[in-house]
Amino acid sequence: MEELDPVALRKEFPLLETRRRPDGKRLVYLDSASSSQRPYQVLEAMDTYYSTTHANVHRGVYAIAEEATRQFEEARAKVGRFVGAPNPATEIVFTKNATEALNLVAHSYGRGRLGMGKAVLLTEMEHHANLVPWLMLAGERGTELRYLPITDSYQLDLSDLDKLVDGAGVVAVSAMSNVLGTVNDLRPIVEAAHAAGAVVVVDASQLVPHRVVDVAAIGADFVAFTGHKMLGPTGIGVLWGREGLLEEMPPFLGGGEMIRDVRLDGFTTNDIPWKFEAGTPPIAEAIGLGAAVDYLESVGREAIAAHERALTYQAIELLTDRHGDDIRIFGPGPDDPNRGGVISFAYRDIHPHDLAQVLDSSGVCVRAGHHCAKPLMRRLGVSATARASLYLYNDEEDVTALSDALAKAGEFFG
Amino acid sequence: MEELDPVALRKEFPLLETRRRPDGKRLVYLDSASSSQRPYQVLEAMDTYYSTTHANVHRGVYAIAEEATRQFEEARAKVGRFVGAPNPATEIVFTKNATEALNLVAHSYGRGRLGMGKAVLLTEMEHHANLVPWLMLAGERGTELRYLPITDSYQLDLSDLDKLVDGAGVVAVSAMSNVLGTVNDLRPIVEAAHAAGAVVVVDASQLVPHRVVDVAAIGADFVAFTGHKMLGPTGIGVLWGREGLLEEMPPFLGGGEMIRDVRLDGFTTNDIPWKFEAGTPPIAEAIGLGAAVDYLESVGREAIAAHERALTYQAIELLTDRHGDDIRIFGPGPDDPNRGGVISFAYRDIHPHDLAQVLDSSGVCVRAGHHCAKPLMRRLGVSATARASLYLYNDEEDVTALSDALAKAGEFFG
Amino acid sequence: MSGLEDLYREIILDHYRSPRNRGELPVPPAQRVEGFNPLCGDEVVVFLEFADGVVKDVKIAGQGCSISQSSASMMSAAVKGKSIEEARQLISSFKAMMSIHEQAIGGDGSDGERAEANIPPDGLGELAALQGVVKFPVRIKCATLSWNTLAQALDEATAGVAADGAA
Amino acid sequence: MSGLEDLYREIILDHYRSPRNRGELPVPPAQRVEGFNPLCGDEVVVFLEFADGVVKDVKIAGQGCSISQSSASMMSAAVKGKSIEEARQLISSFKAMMSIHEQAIGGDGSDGERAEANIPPDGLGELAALQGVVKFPVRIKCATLSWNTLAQALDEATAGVAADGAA
Ligand SMILES: Cc1ncc(COP(=O)(O)O)c(C=O)c1O
Ligand SMILES: Cc1ncc(COP(=O)(O)O)c(C=O)c1O
Ligand code: FES
Ligand code: FES
Repeated sequence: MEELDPVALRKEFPLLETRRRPDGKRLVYLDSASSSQRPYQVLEAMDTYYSTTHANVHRGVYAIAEEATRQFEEARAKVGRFVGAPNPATEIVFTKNATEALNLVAHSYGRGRLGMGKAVLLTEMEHHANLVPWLMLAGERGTELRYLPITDSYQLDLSDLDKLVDGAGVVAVSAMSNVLGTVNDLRPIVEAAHAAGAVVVVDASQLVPHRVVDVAAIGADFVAFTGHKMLGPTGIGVLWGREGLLEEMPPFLGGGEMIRDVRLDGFTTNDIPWKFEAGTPPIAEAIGLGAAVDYLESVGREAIAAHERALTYQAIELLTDRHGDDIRIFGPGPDDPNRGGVISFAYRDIHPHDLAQVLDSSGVCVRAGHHCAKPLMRRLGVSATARASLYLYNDEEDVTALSDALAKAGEFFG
Repeated sequence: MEELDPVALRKEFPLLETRRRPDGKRLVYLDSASSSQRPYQVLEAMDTYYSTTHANVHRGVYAIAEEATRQFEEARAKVGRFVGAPNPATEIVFTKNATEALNLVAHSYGRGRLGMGKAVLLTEMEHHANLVPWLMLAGERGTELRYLPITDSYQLDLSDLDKLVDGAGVVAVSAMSNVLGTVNDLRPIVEAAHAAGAVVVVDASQLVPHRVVDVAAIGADFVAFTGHKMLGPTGIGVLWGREGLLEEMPPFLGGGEMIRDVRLDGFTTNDIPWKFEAGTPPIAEAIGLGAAVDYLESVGREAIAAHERALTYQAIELLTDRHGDDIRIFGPGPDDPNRGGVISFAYRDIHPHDLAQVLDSSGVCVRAGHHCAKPLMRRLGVSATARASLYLYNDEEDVTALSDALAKAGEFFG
Repeated sequence: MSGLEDLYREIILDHYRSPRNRGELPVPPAQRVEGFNPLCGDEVVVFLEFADGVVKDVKIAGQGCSISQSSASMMSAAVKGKSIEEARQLISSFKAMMSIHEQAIGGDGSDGERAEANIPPDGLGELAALQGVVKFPVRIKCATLSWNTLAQALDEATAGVAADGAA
Repeated sequence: MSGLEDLYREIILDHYRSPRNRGELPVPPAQRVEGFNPLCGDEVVVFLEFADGVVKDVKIAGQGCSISQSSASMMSAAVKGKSIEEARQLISSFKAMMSIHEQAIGGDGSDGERAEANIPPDGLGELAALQGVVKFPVRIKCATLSWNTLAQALDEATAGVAADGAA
């Protein structure tokens, strides 16, 4: 495995290469957990598609419509293979984002298949995308929601797993927290869930961009992720689901493409995956996501993971060494080899939004807020955190810039 | 009003300008009703956004996140003004396509507000996008669906309107048929619906790209349309809704951005329009759609409508003059000034798919099939039609090419 | 009209213009199975009569494009008088010839293996004329429509006898 | 740290470090109204006591960023002793100064008119220091949080008396 070279990679990312602060410094982009940047290869793939091949997909018999359909379906298969889908052509549903993918499961599987009395087991570290759809279901159907708590070392507390999973019909859990950086060990959860007869829904929005994810190896039943966090365009998300489950589920949104036949008094549904893709799909976006997948594979997913691991370790060490008690990191320590490159923190008593604002004036982009995980914020006893997150194009220089900017912010607020 | 020059305009559409058939002829693209092509200005707007400004919108305090948010919300306001929304900033909801927009209404308004016994009035000419969501509701809630029939001259038959609307809670109707080209007179329908206490949902997917649409003037309560048919990107659709209605409606999809607060046992919703935009929205797509709107306005919407009217007239005249009884057009005659540039037809007894295939070999792209309007096909007594559709970049040369290609196809199948 | 000749070979147009075995058979003794192409809404109806494990008679009804009609016509000519086993063999040779790209355009995705293009169409006789369809992915469903319907009919027939192999 | 001085003027940092009128008032006679910034989850609590149509006392509780805290502190100093009418006047001057862009970042969108940038902050005194916030649209909600809460409190107070103008 070759080490990757972030300085060279950055040259392929137009925003990172060209965007400058008013003072001429290059941007230090540390918000990829919120949305990544994208290399020119992805933009080019979409432009080329629009400029040479665009037509609506499916059904068109003229040449560019056939070509568009082929490229769209090839992107599907590519994304499927990327996450180890046993049946890439049928098990990958394109949605508009991870949120829609999780709503699809909650709606189509949850509403239909959660019999009376069946509970949903979630965790305290879920993103709103994997909470609110279930809260909506609970509001409508009275479904009981349960939560795996987290320990004081920011890991899922599995000590009551067997009890909590008993009577659950769905276990919906994040593969990696977008706040803590914790990467959850899904194996015991999947085993317990399946033993209890529950299906497992994994929110892998943070994991798929950064680690090799193999849905078959995880053993889950549904896995959701999103394009814009993995170098792809906005406007596209992905749901992988087991073929047998997808086949049995009722449709989600209704319209063109998802039907086989429509009469004035009823309709029948198309085969999977199209059954779940109502209307014109995000065609250019699927092709862009396919190009992002190609790019990630050409750089090397193991190399990306290794780079991020090393950089995360360095970053945490540097920040704690230099800033001592001024900084408090919410997440596993640097020595946790599974930890992802998401670093949430508090700096002195400076409000995270003030901190992010001041860091921005040093050209350092970090996110501040509740990161769409308000229940987790409450659990941590804060209303918001600042969060720096790392990706393949970040390097030690970025981490040093963050650390320097923190010191300046400390001076500024005195 | 200046006349527009399609030859000059085509130079701004990369696909139309560069795409060639194997034999070197330029492509005759007559499938804009399915999906339009897009000018380089739209592609550039998205590339520029991705290359200089991309970050996730809302909440980010650093400069590019603020800029991204501003551009995204400006696109919303621009699209709102384009269709005459009284409150562009709050009444425009971005969805992934028109289909999602219509599902949103059926789900959030329909499920919550259609009391027992309230019916939904549709028409026989609806696209599946405005049928299946209501069929799903009917399947779930037993809601009665009624249909305005069409006359033998391809117009809505309003003779029983008062009877049909009586007891309806929703009237959902297409502004322009994607099969017939019929532009419906919405005024009597809106009046009757409002008199009966029903809200009016207009599927304007085919009208917004081609005519000046003013939602306030129409007097409807919801209007849906889609980006990729109006020179915009794939992956984005629009729902306009009356502020008061949107405010009262429950949310649709759940997740980030649409909430105000989330607890483990419940949540409260954000203000409109964000209440209906769960998860990361189609940011680049919204900006691309904004650029499409700018483009349409710079060409001139009246000029586009006039050009299409004239060309539609020419096309129908040419086809019927030359092909006589060989061609049968399903739709209003050329003298109907409201008619849109969608021309569905049968040619001899050649199956529409064979026809489209043979036309393609002459470089003429037309769609063949049921056009996601199967009930209408049954009403017309066919299983499919061939369909040529016109837009600002089409001209007489295209129409002649279609006519010539039809003659060749006739020879081919003997 | 470049490329078109690959799709619409003369023999295809001939079967389209003069379809063989067009009509219906009395049910029973014949079996009636419908096939539906969701991409276009066309429908083919296959009538099959068996005797001693052999396809004694076959008729085709329904409507569709030239590809589906000619494929059904050739299929009917090819299976008439064949044993169930031979008919199955023919189906799999035909589907192997067609299978490239099928998954990519809206099919049922259940074909499993993908064949290479230009598989030598051994033993397919005039059916080999349909090989050109592979270059037009959207039309593959047209060509395979009657064959999938035939397969279903054979499955049902065998299930009736041996209670196995139901689709 | 270019640009920052526009946002964090010295007087703002001063109010942030030493907030005026921090605390609570007994309810009743005081009125207690909470404001919530959905963009960040911060909350401000305004306690108001009226006497003869005048703001007799005001206290601020809750937590938030430096902008929201200093804005609340300045607001409390500015409205203390003012008549309800004068307080309303102040709110609309302040919101006019802030209103540019407010709709564009996730607000309640109910402000109606949009003011031009650089409205002369007449009669706002030291509050004019907050004008720089307008260049940082996401932070406008921070600056207006306590003011929207004050407006709500005034509305409730007047509604209690005259049963009109409830928010
Ligand atoms: C009349 C009409 N309504 C709705 C739609 C659906 O649009 P989309 O597929 O973009 O959701 C279309 C286009 O396919 C249409 O023509
Ligand atoms: C863990 C997690 N799940 C889900 C999401 C939602 O992704 P999207 O907004 O693209 O739907 C995010 C990102 O915001 C996330 O971090
Ligand atoms: S187009 Fe329907 S079977 Fe060929
Ligand atoms: S960031 Fe919360 S009020 Fe300013």
